Amino acid sequence: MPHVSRRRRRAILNRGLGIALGVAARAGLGAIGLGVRDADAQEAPDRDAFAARSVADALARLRILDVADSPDVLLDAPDIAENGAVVPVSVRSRIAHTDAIFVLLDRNPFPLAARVDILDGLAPDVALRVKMAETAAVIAIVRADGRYWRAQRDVKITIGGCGG
Amino acid sequence: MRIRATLRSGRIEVRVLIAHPMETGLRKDEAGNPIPAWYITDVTARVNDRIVMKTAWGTAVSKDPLLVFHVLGGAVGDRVTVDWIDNRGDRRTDEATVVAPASP
Amino acid sequence: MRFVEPQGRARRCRALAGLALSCLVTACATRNAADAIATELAQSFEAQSGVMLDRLQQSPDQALCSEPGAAASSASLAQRRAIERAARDGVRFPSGAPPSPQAWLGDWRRGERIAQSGVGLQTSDRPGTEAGGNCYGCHRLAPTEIAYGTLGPSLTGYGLRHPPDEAGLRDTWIRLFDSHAFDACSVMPRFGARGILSEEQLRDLLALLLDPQSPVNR
Amino acid sequence: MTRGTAVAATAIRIAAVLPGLAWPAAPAAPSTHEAIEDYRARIADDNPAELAVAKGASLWREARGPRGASLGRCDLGLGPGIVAGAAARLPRWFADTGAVMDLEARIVHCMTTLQGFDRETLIAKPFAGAAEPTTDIEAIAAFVVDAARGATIDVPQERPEEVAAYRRGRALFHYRAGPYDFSCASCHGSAGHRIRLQELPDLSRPGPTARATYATWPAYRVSQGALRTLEWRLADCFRQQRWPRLRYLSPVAIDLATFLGVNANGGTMDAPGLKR
Repeated sequence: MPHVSRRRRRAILNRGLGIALGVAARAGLGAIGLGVRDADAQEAPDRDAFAARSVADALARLRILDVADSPDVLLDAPDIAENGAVVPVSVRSRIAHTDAIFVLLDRNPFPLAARVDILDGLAPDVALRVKMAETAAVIAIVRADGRYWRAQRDVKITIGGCGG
Repeated sequence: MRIRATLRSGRIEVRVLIAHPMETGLRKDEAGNPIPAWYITDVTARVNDRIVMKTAWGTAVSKDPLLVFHVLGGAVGDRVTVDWIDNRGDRRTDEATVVAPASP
Repeated sequence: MRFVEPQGRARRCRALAGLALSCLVTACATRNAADAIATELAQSFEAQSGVMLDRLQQSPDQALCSEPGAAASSASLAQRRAIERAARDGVRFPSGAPPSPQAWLGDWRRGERIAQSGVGLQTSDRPGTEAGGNCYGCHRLAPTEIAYGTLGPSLTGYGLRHPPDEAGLRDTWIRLFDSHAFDACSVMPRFGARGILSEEQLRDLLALLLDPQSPVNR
Repeated sequence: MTRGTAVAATAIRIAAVLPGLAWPAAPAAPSTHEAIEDYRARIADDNPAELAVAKGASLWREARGPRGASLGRCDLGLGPGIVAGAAARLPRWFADTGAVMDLEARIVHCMTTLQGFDRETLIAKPFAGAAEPTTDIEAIAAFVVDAARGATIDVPQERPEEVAAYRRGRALFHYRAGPYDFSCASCHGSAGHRIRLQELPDLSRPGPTARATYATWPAYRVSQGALRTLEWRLADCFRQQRWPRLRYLSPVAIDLATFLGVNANGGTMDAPGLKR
């Protein structure tokens, strides 16, 4: 890793930390937090889907009744994860008017991992890391013009180290 | 939080690392007592005060979460603000300035 | 249990006492170093969850095999052969019936679970936790399990190479019960001799290795 | 992570299966080894250890403890206040304590002597438990090694005490004991083996694996979701060796750290690392 980039990154890091110490508010309703609270209220019905215990139930709670596989939903995840605690997943949509991306994990205790709202000015191209309890399918669903499109792929979770 | 915001090919790549336990509520501690669920439920990102991304999370997001997203347009010097709230009501806000990619 | 006082080196030192002075000095320096290590260990570890400090006392074979290179040196050959003989003599075979697949083989499904499990006898385990064998840590077994180690040889197809006749049953049992019967300084735990696994668990592992229906042999 | 390549690879894979219904089996699976290497490459960026480094940096600078002092005057071996590169030259003998100390021992020393923290309280719980945030010692250790990234490992063997620590460390490394007859060397005494899917570095002698291993601790452990220090790594190996609990900053910990550090001399520090 080039040293220049490291130093620059650290500068950003430190700046971020300073601000964090200044404005972090525990359970406060600071001005900056208001947006989140508003968003919560608007999207409350979706919150319920995170408590679903199966993919089918999560889709029902999200009112996703009809979903078709699409090659324009580009889901990337490793074939094998050395540890299920961190499975990198990225989702990109080539479908016009994509306005939401859902990430679900089959056979997880709570399969719905994330919903990302693709607002104006945001590329439908996100990545995050998820936990997987066992070998299973990662499912990406994209919403565009009120219709749902899917991609999925299997990720094998391995047991590691001394196992104890 | 560690926020890296880099202008690449006409869009801002934002990489956010958050220190958070993201407890599922299904684990037990060393003494065998259940560890209560404790996880981030919502993350919002702004560029110069305009909301560009909202995401809602469940317990399946990894501990110390990473989130990567891309904002169309933007310029070096833009301010990217990220805030999160968790199921306990804790919240936190950090910000970073958009930079040009480091020379290779 | 075969815990013996950590006096192996001291005894060797005394045995050498009649030799040349330089040799005596070297031997006793070794003993002093060993004593210093024993003192340091006692200062550095503490009992937890039923794991007591007596585990740090070495048996003679542990002391011998702690010398780098001892596992293959000609100087230690006689001692290693003696350890191997003693290990063979100490093997307890399954009680009751003479060796036959019906009498000796347990359940390979349970054997697979034992081979997958790496818990037991650690400070992080509740005392009394049934230990696993953690066979996959070091060996390839069922070909469907991709997360296998390579410290030991692959055992995939073991039962095809070692039919479960009397000799195959006995030989495999000895390896599981006390690996030192074949190699005094083997890195494989002595699952039977040290009471890590029960006779029933060892029979289940025997089945995992030898049962024609076991995934190891299919 | 080379995201562009990864996304392109996916696009190719998807294009290849396009005519099939739903999701047919992936094209010829790469070998397990390649797949694991691919996984490690995908998580190599954005090491959560950076969060611990940031926390450690502020802990280093803040006035804290009963004396309300920062660690700005802490002497890690290169002189008071010099952090850059210091971790690459530890463990070493210190005149002020008359002892060989590793990184963690020295951090605790500075927290007690400069800031007035109680040593027993500090070392009673050096490592974060499940669902707990990084401890102060862990975060400061992460900060100090980060400041040595790129430095050449040069653990001294000048004083007789340092040579003696290395020799005892070597004997301890090969010391077999416990119900499983394990020593450190049982797993780390030869090259080219794995436990499950994890390569076992040969730490018994100087060499590339000894250098690469020492160079990357402390590290963020994915399986633990935590920043872990070298002393944690040693203690956790002994747990799995079925030995009793290794005391923090104990002589065995310091001597083994010295043995591992000297065997790594000539390597390049690249910590905090990221490990399974």
